[in-house]
Amino acid sequence: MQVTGDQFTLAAALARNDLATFPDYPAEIRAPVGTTYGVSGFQIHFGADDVFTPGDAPDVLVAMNPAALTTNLRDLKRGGLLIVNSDEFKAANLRKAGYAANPLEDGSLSSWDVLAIDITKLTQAAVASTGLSSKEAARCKNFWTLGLMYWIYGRSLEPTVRWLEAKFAKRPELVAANVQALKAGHAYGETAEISHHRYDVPPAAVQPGKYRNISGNIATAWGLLAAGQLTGLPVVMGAYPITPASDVLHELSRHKALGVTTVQAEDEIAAICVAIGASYAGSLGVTVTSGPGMALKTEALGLAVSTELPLVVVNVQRGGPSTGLPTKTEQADLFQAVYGRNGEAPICVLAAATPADCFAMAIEAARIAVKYMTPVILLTDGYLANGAEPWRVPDVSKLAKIPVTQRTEVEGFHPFVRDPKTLARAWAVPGTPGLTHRIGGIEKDFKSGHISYSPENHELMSRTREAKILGIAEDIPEQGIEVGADHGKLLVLGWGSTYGAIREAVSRCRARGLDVSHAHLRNLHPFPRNLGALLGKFERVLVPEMNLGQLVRLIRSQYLLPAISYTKIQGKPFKVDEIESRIRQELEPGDRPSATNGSSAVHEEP
Amino acid sequence: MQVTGDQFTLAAALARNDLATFPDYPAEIRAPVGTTYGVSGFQIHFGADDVFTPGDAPDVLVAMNPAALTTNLRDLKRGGLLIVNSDEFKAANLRKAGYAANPLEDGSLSSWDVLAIDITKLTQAAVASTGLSSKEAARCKNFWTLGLMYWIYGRSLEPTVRWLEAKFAKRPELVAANVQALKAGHAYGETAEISHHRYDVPPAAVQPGKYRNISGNIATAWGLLAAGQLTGLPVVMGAYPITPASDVLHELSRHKALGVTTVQAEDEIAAICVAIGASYAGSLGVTVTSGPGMALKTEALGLAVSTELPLVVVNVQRGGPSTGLPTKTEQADLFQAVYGRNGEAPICVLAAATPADCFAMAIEAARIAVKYMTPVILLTDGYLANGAEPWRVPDVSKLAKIPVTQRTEVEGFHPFVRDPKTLARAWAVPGTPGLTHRIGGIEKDFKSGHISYSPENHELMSRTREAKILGIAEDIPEQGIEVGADHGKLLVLGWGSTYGAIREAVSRCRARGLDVSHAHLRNLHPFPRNLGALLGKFERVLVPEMNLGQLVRLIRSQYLLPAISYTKIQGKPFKVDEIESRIRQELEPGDRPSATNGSSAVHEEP
Amino acid sequence: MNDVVQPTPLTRKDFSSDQDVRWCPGCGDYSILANVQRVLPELGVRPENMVWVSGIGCSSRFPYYMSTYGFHTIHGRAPAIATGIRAANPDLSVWLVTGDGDGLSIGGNHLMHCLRRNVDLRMLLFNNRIYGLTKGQYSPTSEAGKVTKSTPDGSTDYPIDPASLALGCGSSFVARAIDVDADLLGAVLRRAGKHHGSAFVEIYQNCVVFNDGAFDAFTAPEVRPERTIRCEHGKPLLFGKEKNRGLRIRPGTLELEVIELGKDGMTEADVLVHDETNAPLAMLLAHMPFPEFPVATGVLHAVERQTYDAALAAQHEAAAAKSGKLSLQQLFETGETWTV
Amino acid sequence: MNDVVQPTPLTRKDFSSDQDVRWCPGCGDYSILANVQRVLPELGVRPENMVWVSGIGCSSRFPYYMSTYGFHTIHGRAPAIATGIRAANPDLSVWLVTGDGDGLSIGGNHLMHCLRRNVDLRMLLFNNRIYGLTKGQYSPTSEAGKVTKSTPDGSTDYPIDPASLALGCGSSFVARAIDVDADLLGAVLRRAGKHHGSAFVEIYQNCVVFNDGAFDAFTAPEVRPERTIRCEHGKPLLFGKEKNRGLRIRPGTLELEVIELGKDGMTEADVLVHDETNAPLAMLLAHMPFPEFPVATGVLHAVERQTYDAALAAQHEAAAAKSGKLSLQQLFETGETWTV
Ligand SMILES: Cc1ncc(C[n+]2csc(CCOP(=O)(O)OP(=O)(O)O)c2C)c(N)n1
Ligand SMILES: Cc1ncc(C[n+]2csc(CCOP(=O)(O)OP(=O)(O)O)c2C)c(N)n1
Ligand code: SF4
Ligand code: SF4
Ligand SMILES: [Mg+2]
Ligand SMILES: [Mg+2]
Repeated sequence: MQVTGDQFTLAAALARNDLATFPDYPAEIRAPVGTTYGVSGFQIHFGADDVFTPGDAPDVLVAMNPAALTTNLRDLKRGGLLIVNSDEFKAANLRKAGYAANPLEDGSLSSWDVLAIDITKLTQAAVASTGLSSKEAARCKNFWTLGLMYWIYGRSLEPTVRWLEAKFAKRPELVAANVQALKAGHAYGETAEISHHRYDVPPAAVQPGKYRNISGNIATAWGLLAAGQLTGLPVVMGAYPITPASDVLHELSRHKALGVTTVQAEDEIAAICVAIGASYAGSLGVTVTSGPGMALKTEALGLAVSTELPLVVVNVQRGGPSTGLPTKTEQADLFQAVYGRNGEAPICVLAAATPADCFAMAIEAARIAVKYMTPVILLTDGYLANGAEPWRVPDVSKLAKIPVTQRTEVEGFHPFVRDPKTLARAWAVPGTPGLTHRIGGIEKDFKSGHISYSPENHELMSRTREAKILGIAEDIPEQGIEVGADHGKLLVLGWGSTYGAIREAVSRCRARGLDVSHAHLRNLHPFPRNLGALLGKFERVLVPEMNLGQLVRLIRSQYLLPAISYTKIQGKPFKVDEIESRIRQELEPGDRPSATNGSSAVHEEP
Repeated sequence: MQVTGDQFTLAAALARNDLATFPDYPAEIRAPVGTTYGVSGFQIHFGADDVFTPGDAPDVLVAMNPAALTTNLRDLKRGGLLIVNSDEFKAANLRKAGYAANPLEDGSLSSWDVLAIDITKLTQAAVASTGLSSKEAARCKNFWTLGLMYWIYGRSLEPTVRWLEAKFAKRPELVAANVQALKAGHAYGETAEISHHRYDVPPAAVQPGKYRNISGNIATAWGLLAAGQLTGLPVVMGAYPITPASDVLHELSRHKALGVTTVQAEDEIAAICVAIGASYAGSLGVTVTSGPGMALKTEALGLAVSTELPLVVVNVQRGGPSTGLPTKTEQADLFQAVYGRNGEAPICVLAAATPADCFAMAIEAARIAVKYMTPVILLTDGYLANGAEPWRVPDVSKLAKIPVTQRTEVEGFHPFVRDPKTLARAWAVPGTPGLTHRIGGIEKDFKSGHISYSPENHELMSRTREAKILGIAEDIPEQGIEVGADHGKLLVLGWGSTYGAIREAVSRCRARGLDVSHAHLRNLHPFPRNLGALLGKFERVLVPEMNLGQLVRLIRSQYLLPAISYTKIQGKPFKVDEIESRIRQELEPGDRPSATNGSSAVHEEP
Repeated sequence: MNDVVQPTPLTRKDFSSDQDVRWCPGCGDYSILANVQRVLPELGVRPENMVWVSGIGCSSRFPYYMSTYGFHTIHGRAPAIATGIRAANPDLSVWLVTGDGDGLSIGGNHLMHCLRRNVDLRMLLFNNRIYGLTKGQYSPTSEAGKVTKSTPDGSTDYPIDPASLALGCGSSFVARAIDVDADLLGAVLRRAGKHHGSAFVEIYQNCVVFNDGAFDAFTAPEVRPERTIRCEHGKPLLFGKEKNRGLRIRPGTLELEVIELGKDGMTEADVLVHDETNAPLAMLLAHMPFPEFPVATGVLHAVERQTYDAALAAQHEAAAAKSGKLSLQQLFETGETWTV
Repeated sequence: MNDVVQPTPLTRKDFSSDQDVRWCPGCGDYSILANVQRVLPELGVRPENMVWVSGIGCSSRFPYYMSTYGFHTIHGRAPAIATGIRAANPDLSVWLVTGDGDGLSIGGNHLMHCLRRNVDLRMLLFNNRIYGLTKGQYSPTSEAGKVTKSTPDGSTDYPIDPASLALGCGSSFVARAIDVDADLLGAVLRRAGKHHGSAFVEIYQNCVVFNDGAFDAFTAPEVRPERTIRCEHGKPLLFGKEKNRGLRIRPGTLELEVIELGKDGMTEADVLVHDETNAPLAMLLAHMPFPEFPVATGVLHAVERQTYDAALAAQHEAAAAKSGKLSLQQLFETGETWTV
């Protein structure tokens, strides 16, 4: 399913639609086909206008079996087109999916426009000439269906044919079969009486340039590659595989030629320690993980804070607590990033807003890390990691260089001598003559860098470490507004992957004439220097989050503002509808619509 | 030094003084004698009135060498008695301590009442008859000095003589020498002309009962022992040694006969896992650690939250971040306790206020853990751990029993079936017929306890876990006031080991007629149910903490109150003076005294 | 383990839970599960007195399929949690399932300390030489140079041999089995089930999706007799379809060599007799380079020595006897006290 | 290690920092420090090209006393941090100091994986069989039954032998030395300094405060010749003041035995010649029970094989050659793109 989803995405992209996708993997490696927990889904939203989310309620749903139908039907728009492979609606499959009766026959699908097609049989017939066994032939049914979808949306078959040729270069019989299936599905559209279902989605008006699709994990990896080039530092990634972060490791491990070293360590503790060691030795140390792995890095993060070494830590958040929901998304590691260490151990925390934004934020994390000699945590999540959107390929030569100073001057050196402005300590790399020194996790003397147990010195160093991190606020952009005015009745303040849903919901509400704006935080610690002032210009602040209310508490404690929390914790992104309803509930109090599907709970008082 | 301190403490206790002590260990195991970092200190405050702290500015300082003098002199009250061992004020020692000239000779000690005695020589003379070598003889000088102190305060020598006899039972020559030294020191007081230095400290008026001295770590260990008896559960402690927590392990390991099992694990992760395994198997699992070890337990804590198993985690906080200041105290792990995990992983957090309070709070932690099937974090710190105070020995038979339900009923069982009131899940212990089941860190179905990836179920379970912990607020005492009225101009809100200093400072200010009260939090998460209302009755709330402002942020975010932060982060407790000055600064704005010694910084805006 | 055998004989159904098994079709884990459920009833321990503990990985989902008590813990920590279970209740029969990543990568230290302490439990390590659940990265047992998602240019590590490592940790029981060899697996599980102390069992397990055929070179039925040697205590170390080849110590060295009966005058008398109590021999057997030597399977090493749990229990008894039941009240009143 | 020898010869002063040494008077760590500072100048690596990495413990304060680069990290993690240093800069000479708790308890897994990967560094494990810095709890090398603060009734664990464990992890260099035996320690450090790959050196170190005399039974000068045997490659394994005793393989077995020259017709020809490339021999030597056998010291095992760092470097070179320097821009533009 993921493969056909990718192909359809590409076709939409080549038709210059704006788009966003949301693949939904089952938790099992190869869960048995036909079970509800084995359903692999792929949602895509594309259009001629800006697209910010994979969409709440699709216009078209393709269900290849009863399990897929029962899992996804509730999302399909009333009256939308429902394509089902009727061959799969047999007793055994119906039972596995929990259907007492066949929904194709009992009238329960009457709210939708149902197109029940014997896709398996049609596919087998279409590829009969290739001599594949009937089981193998049936496997081409996804491409048959893709062909039909291409007909519905008027897409060209060419790129997919090319892709099949490359993919199965060594198995020409598979190329032939899948191409035949694709074409047969397309032809079916022509011949069957379904032309009332044809859509024309014209190209979106986007900034000129060269585009490609990119997922959050690849964007993160490429951002780290770019950071290496822009700083001129070799990148050393220590990592231990974990869902949904592993692809960042996989991608970086393919690019040794670009100056990256990847070490798959024995665990997450070793992984961050490898990165710390590498930074100590003068490289850009990075590590990537998710929830449980982040927990394990806690102690070593403290060492990086205490020794003031640059380090980029990417946390691709997933559902928690503990093992939680490894393949699902969540935003519940913010507190941990900002506060989750022993002792006063301040760290800079950033969050990416969209898949492509991961690229820019990875570079920004590296910039801050080397400039301030500090670990930086970059939060992404499972939704960003696997979701994809078009990305305008940058001109690498025009990306801003990141200046790095590694000290060589012997005069006046000690390891904790600081830049008076940034408060960053000197980065003196082993191998540099005249600068031999010792560092460690015990408190250091402000004036000499030697071990110190002095009470006053500990106070000075603790406050200096804090001041250094808070000072980053002067070096990051002021908080802007994504949509709407910079003052008014309601500000919806988001962070991370809720970007698209909030942006679309706010736009819709503004179209209804509501006085609402959207601001999106990329800097979670420290906050942008103008944030307090900005929030103060709104009567109310609403903070939607995929957790139980974390950013809202940071905002409340920092600005003493009665920010309102709106949370959803389902391992799934917000729907635009849910946020729209919540905004309207706030601004149209007479007429309180409730969130569609009744799926999201509201948590008002944090 | 620690031994003589303990003996002097005992003597004060036997004289029924109220008292508080503060041992200050060097960071090194056996730091070279004569260096400033090798100074081992012991401070005691005793009196006929209630004593809450080891005192800011002692009346008497005994300095056995120049390093001890330079390290501690600044604390000695002007005009106080300074006893020095003049034998040690030789060139080499003066140099090691950083003295350019001998302070006994250059007039720099003129603000104090100096008693310079050749203690080494007098001791050697006194024990000459025992035949010890002169080096061994010199080692008795601490007991000589103790004898002199006993004379000054009119204490009996008997208990110390008894202690020496027991301690050196196998080396009678050492008993003889030390007893002779003790008596010689005592006699010196009689004969030297120093009777203007004699003090008479009458007994304090305390509640009748049997008393003993107790340190925080022993009180914690004994509280855990008591919890075992009160619940009727075997106690299994998994621990890995770490300063300043190891003594809890040491103490428990001595009491197998009382039903305790201790496992010294290979690291802190294994230690908490041993405790989790033990709780799963039906025992009371406990683990004890400090900062870096706490960091390592993060992931496993999440498992205990997710599987809803009872667990007591004691964090004896020390200076951070990272290795930090292992032998010094701090309160900077509060954020970590409340917020420091991946995912939404709510945990109940308690804090002890005094050494003896560790006993009660350890029992309370166990009570909540087994009643709510949840991990509970008990925060103490290095100051409580090693400090001691008199403790009224409870009548064990009168301590409230803690009812524990381990399920045996098969009907209606699934592992996450909940008590409707507490929301605690059933504790079904392996070995129970009919209740076999599987649990783990993946999300569970609310209705069956099986693995569930359902979005709505995750929301329900996440909110249920949160509601369970927040519900504990109904089961803990309302927040009371330690000193002062329950409303007024200023409330000083403290937590943990700042208790004594705040209490004494508030009392002093009230004696000056200032409108100030003291409340002390033992429940950090959830807060007592009336806390918001109580805070609302004061015009201002001041929150002193030994960190950079953690409780204050929790209060601000929860109650949207502009609570004022007052922080000190020096690895040392607050002085009464510092808090008193800060209160007066708040309430006597015309006349702003600054904190003595200029040692504590103020951090107003968190 | 101290359970009295119950009157109604147990069957494999008594050990099967009602949960859908969610491994990939064809995964070697199925066969291991079936064999475990087949052998367990013979041990006479009732399901409610048995706990299956696991870490994280495909293999670690095992407990869900057993109708015993089960704890699916966190990655690598199962040995520590199992130690806690045994410390709390030494009457439970504790079984641990781990993978080559779970047990040897993140969990290597706990495994090592559990084995050296000789905690009384059975540890089954499903070695598929790959990370299955995270979709195919190399593991500590993957061959050097292994190309995987995280090592597109081949891994740069030298692999660990799990059985050798367990022997190096002083494990009191070390065995090897093969997922699809029911007879061998059953025999090994039976022995492990009866061992007192840490019983370490490495099971070669085929991951059809990410490392298919990893062990075919010696587990495929047609080559198995020639490419593996089953070690049985007191029996000569013979192998081959005709049992015509054997192992002996090359005279005057510390090395094993393969001899062929009837060749160079070799007879069965020249063949080494397996002695499972001989640790250095077990080490050599575990270490034999493949394919010059066959892969050693069966019980390589087994000795009985005091278990951690038994030692703890003994200390408890001694303490109780010695202190003459010092009460908590008495403890609180030891040392200096005073009455007001 | 790739450092060109500098014109001015180095002296021990070049390796001594100005920091006060803060171990207890009489601690074995002093002697180790002195010997390290004595031997290092001979290796020809300048202090600025050398990094000393440690964990936490008394022993781990070592880097502060060296005037090289130094990193006093966190408990047990030094091998992982050192791996990162080597991955970033394979030109640095990396030395690691750890203790029996730091390296074998909390850090056991990192030590194991570092050794099996053969990361090019030298690892000195100061084994005092106790936790020094935390004031005297038992460690993984403490004898069974050890009474300490945390085990008032005696420990219930079986101890680990560090050298055996290192061999079990496939370490390419394993040696043993004694804090106060300057000649032995110097020789071992010299060899370790020149080894390519993970060089593991266990040093018996006396903790005067919490475990005084732990090794007296074989390290005290008067018993040392009879109670230890110094292993030197190519030399017969002889010991005793008169070098009249030796080791041989008991014929037909996998065991060592002590023989006396001149007794039962034994001559030096019967004595086993040490072969440091023979891993099973090293294992037997490391394992010899005391006091029936002497304690083996010196270089027990040493082989050269590709290091982790070299393998990484080779992959980098190959990648650069193969990809023909694919630029970042080109990477971004691979696959399907479209222009608007
Ligand atoms: C702390 C932590 N790190 C990483 C992961 C991700 N993870 C889950 S299973 C696994 C490895 C699985 O390999 P193995 O133990 O060999 O088991 P298999 O799936 O092959 O049976 C990893 C890395 C995790 N769940 N938790
Ligand atoms: C995470 C963590 N856990 C525990 C400690 C406390 N700790 C410091 S050193 C040490 C053990 C020291 O023993 P060893 O490694 O043998 O070194 P030695 O002091 O004997 O040289 C321990 C447990 C710590 N610093 N950090
Ligand atoms: S991924 Fe491999 S190990 Fe995991 S279930 Fe599938 S076949 Fe088995
Ligand atoms: S405690 Fe022991 S190991 Fe530590 S410095 Fe003192 S003597 Fe050395
Ligand atoms: Mg595996
Ligand atoms: Mg040690």
